[in-house]
Amino acid sequence: MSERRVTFGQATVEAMQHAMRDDDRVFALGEDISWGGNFGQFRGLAEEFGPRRVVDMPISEAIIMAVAVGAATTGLRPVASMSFVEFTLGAMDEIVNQASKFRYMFGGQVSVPLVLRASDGVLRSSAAQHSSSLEALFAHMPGLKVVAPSNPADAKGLLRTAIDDPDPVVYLEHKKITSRRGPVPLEDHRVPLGKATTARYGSDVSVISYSAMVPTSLEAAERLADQGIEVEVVDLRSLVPLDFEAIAASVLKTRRVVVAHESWMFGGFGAELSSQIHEELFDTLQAPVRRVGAAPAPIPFSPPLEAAVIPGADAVVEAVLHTLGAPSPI
Amino acid sequence: MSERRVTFGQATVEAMQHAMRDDDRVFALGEDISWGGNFGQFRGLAEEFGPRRVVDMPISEAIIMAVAVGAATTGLRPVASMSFVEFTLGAMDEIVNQASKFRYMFGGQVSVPLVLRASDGVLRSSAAQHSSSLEALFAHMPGLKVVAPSNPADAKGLLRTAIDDPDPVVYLEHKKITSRRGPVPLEDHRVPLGKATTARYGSDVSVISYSAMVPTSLEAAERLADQGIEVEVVDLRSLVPLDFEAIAASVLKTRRVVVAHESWMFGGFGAELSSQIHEELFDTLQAPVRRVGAAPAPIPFSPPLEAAVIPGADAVVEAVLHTLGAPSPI
Amino acid sequence: MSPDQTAAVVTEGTGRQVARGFHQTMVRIRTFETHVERLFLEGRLPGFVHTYTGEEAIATGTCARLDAGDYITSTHRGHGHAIAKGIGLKALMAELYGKATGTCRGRGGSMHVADFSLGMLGANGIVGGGFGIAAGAAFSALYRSSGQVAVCFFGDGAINKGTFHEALNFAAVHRLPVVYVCENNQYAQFTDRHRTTAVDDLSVRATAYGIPGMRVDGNDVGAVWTAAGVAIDRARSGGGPTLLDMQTYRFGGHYVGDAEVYRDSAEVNDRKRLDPVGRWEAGLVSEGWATEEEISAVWQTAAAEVEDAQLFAEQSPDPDPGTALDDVFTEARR
Amino acid sequence: MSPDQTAAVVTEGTGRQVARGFHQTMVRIRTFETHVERLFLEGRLPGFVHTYTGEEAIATGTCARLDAGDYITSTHRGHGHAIAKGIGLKALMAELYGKATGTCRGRGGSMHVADFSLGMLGANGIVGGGFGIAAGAAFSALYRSSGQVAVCFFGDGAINKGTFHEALNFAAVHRLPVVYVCENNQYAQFTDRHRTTAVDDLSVRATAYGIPGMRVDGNDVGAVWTAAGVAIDRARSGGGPTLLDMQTYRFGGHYVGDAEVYRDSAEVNDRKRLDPVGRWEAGLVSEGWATEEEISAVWQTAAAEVEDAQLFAEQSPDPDPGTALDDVFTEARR
Ligand SMILES: Cc1ncc(C[n+]2csc(CCOP(=O)(O)OP(=O)(O)O)c2C)c(N)n1
Ligand SMILES: Cc1ncc(C[n+]2csc(CCOP(=O)(O)OP(=O)(O)O)c2C)c(N)n1
Ligand SMILES: [Mg+2]
Ligand SMILES: [Mg+2]
Repeated sequence: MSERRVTFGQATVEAMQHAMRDDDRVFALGEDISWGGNFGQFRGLAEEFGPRRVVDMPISEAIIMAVAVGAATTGLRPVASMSFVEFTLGAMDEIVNQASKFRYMFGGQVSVPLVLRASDGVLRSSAAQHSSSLEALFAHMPGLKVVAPSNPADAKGLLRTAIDDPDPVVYLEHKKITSRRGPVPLEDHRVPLGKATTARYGSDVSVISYSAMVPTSLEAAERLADQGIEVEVVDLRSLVPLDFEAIAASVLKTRRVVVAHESWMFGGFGAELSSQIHEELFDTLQAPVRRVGAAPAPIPFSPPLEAAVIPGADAVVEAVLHTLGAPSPI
Repeated sequence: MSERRVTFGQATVEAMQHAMRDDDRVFALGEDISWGGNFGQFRGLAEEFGPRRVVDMPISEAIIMAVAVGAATTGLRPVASMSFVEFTLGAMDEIVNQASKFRYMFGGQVSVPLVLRASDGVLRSSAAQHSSSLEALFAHMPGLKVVAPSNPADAKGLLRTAIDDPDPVVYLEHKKITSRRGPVPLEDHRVPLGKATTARYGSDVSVISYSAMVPTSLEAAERLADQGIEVEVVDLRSLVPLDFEAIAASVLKTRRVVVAHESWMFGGFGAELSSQIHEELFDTLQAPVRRVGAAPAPIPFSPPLEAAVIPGADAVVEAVLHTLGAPSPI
Repeated sequence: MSPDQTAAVVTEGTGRQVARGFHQTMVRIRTFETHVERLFLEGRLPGFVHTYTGEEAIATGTCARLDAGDYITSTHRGHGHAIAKGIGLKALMAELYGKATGTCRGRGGSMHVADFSLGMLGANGIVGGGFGIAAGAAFSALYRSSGQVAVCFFGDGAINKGTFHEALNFAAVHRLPVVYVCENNQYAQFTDRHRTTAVDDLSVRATAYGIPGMRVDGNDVGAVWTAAGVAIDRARSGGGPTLLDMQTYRFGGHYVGDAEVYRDSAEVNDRKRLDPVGRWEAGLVSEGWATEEEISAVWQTAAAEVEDAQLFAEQSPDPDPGTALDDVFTEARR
Repeated sequence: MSPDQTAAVVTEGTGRQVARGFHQTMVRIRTFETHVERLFLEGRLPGFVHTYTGEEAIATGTCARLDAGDYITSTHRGHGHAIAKGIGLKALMAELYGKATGTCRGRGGSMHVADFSLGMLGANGIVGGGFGIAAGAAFSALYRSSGQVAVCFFGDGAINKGTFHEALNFAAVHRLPVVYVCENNQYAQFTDRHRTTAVDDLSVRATAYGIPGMRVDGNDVGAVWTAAGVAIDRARSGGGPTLLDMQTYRFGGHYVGDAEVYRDSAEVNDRKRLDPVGRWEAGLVSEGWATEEEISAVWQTAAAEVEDAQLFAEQSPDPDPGTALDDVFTEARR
């Protein structure tokens, strides 16, 4: 397969192109998407596929999701853009009470093959209503699959697979990495849901992460390598289904674990990871699993405040050192 | 203080009466509440306080919460009824993007003294859209306080305190226990937010729980006592703020822990509890913390299926035995 | 009680057969609901149920205008829609019993009856849940050039949900083949609609979307049939959505067991005089399209069918608890 | 560019002073926004900003009708509302810089400017977020018999949010003292409103709630002042809500930096000829209510004030990172 370096956002466009060329049932709907979307995640699709398949929606988040549910259960494969992930809060009834429950509560007679794309995370002081990461909400809801790629190649491969998938998939694209470049296969490319990958090998401590926190963890790992500490970084890619086998394989090797995400630590997805690791690998662990996540506050606008709330590479370094019993550097 | 036995629902009515008599700023709004609400949680209030203070709202959940925010930030103290907790999903933008963030994102210039009352949990085969428990969603959101009483006296005392509180409080009342009776002080009565209580003393295993899972855990404890196992049941009452001191005190004694709730285990609030306990008390623990929660499926209608998804006393017994290293009885 | 009015059974485009068909459907719904009410009060049914008694003309007259491939979305009060769209009484009753033979294999119950193969996209426990789903189904029909139409049934209480507004605007912009049918039974749970809704004539809300709106006597199945026909034809031929405000009244409580403290029996009795079934029967007889004996026979047939359905449901097995986690996702099924 | 039309500055109930006051407010907003645009492009401001340039007449004419104790809710495009409701340029600018001296102590930024002590209940980053909050503030005013009125500013895109419908219905049922002012600038982000909205005249949506609705020339501050006056008086005197569709146009992009590929410069230039500031100035001069020199002086004063504000903001301290967790809840503050 030939690869080029393209941005994460462009990689998702390619996934859409492959899917839409292959299958006329696939269409996109969302606000302003024929103009490319707020982060270029839909760029060029309107030109290629026209307004029938790239549908600019009114500012009506609830109905964007409900239309997706109605279309998905009557033969189509919608990809619904929610733009900023906070806007999903205006469509939670449709996402949770409808999309996630339809298959089960109707006794398996119908599938809901839709993808919900949303941009999450902190980028450039967007303040409290445009900076959150809400994967913990989605992951808690049976019936939703949740993916959060960390790099352009996975962005392409996971989106392609999510569109193929018969069930509702919440596809989270972090704003900070949407413009980052990386090698991406030119061809149609699929990454299976529910399969983690090892972003860096190491034997001392496992850092379990996903989305934008993977590059941050890699940065921390580089810094720790200078101190002679070899960190293994596991990129979950999918939160639901969760590849616990991959986590366990790494933990069995390192016996020390940090789980890291940008969203709030309290009640975050890291708590699920930490709990499962403790439950399943208690005797293996040399130290309790350490969590890295945002401090419990809405995301502030001021850059120094934002940096104080959101975890960066420092926080990962500190957590790794903590699991090693080293005194905190701060 | 004189006590009588009244239902949980009636106890909440009393709390409303005390608050509304004391303070004209307190009013209630919600669908059909002048008729008492779906579970009698507002019974008699319309008769005493009239339509000015007991406001029957259109079926417009988003605006119920938004009106509460607008009223709370301009001098009133709304108590908003969301009826079934699933209906909050239609008002998540108002709850999370507005109510929870206002104080912080506006720099502390305003408080949002509102109470969101919602009935959660499983009662009598109400199926997927009327049986969930969503405390994990609320607890993850900085700026929301979350309480979930387990008995009528706490129901009264916590609601009273929640109404007094200057911040948004999500008050979760489990449908199964709303009609249960217990001793309740006749007088005005307050239970502080953020204070757990010990529902049963024991030295072998701590069961950390809240809401309807407390009576279930007590039932399990009785059964285990017959086997000579003494379980301590900690009733958190508040999830945010969380009384970790009380948890730690119990765990330091028993060194074995089960956390139990009715909502889905995966990504549930129990994961936060389990993580914190492992992080803080790793060396104390004789066994990993065991979680009890619903299996990952929307709640089914059929009674035998419902029972297969929702944890009961059996599940708590099994989990306790598991922490003791005993072979599972099932 | 004999009805106050006789419905005119002679309507353009119907005849004796069609008119008798309406009667049969209405009687089947009425009989099913009356029976279900008794079963619930006897403690035979899990959950809770909302019956359609008094509102039968709406589902009957509307669904009679739909093709088998057309879609409907339904509500918490969905048994009538299910029957009118063709779900068999056995599968319906079994679902109410939570049995493995129910339309949703016992997973859904009364509030989530569905049969997607019949275009019945589900009763829905979320008030207003159908607005956007119907729009989505209609969008899908247009996208696939399938010629299908979607009908969204909803209540007078649901009209105040934001989803009403979002869906009707979207449907109007895209001229979707969808019809919004308000079953205006004057109450939302315990609350008189006038206490929570700013306008009396709900069809004026069509103005906000530049689409046609019309008030209809929802207790006259012929009038329903006529109005629904116009709207459905318009939808199918590219004319876009319509809003119909169908006036009706529920004879029973909001749910079975409702003490009904919020309305007095004088009002209820008064409104019962406009019984859609009785009015239609009077019309059939006065037109000479059915005899009293034929009408009795319809009731007897329906009663037998409902009893059969009960027997079927009661003899059906519960779902296997071992399957409780099946069908959360598509691949996992044993 | 001189404007195509001259606005009639003589309006019932105003006079020279009031008319000149409008001018001053509009010029302060225009000058602030123009300056902010430059500061943003120079990379001095964090986040992103949406400017109000071209729409100044709406906030100016409307807020001139409000008392200090009255409420407004604002949008992502909130600087103009903030200024018109009395927020000082220093505190406003400092907030845009994220400084400790800002209206929200740097926590909010451009999209969350607020001053509750001035009845400015916040710019809001959620489109449609203000509909219900304004209704709640109006409910509160009625409950407290305070005589206050609330005005909700929102965009032509926001009108399709479900919250519009829920709020207007509720407000109409309770005859709340609230006015809904649509700043109809023809676009929602990059999308022409006609592509996503079923009706052209947005004021017809009032019909759905049985309340008055009116289309207004939103680039004529006198017309705004008149229409807002009628609506605010009605609200204050118990007549309930009003919906105003104020026609306007934003001169700049959706946000500063927007490439504006979705509209051509011919259109933009054409609409700029209806500049609300220029039209008003032409009116002032032709009426003899202001000389060219006086008008220049207003611009100079505003420019100096805005530069002062910039200086103030740049010299202000950042918030202390040690306070990052303060004010999540009310009690926790150091
Ligand atoms: C979103 C939501 N809010 C509230 C409810 C509770 N509820 C169930 S039925 C009902 C009344 C519905 O009234 P209407 O739409 O008129 O239908 P009807 O029952 O009269 O047929 C309410 C409030 C619900 N199920 N969903
Ligand atoms: C709920 C929500 N959906 C989408 C957005 C993204 N967004 C920000 S501004 C905007 C357009 C708003 O258009 P309009 O209401 O006309 O206001 P204008 O920008 O024209 O002043 C959109 C879609 C948002 N902030 N909130
Ligand atoms: Mg009704
Ligand atoms: Mg606009």
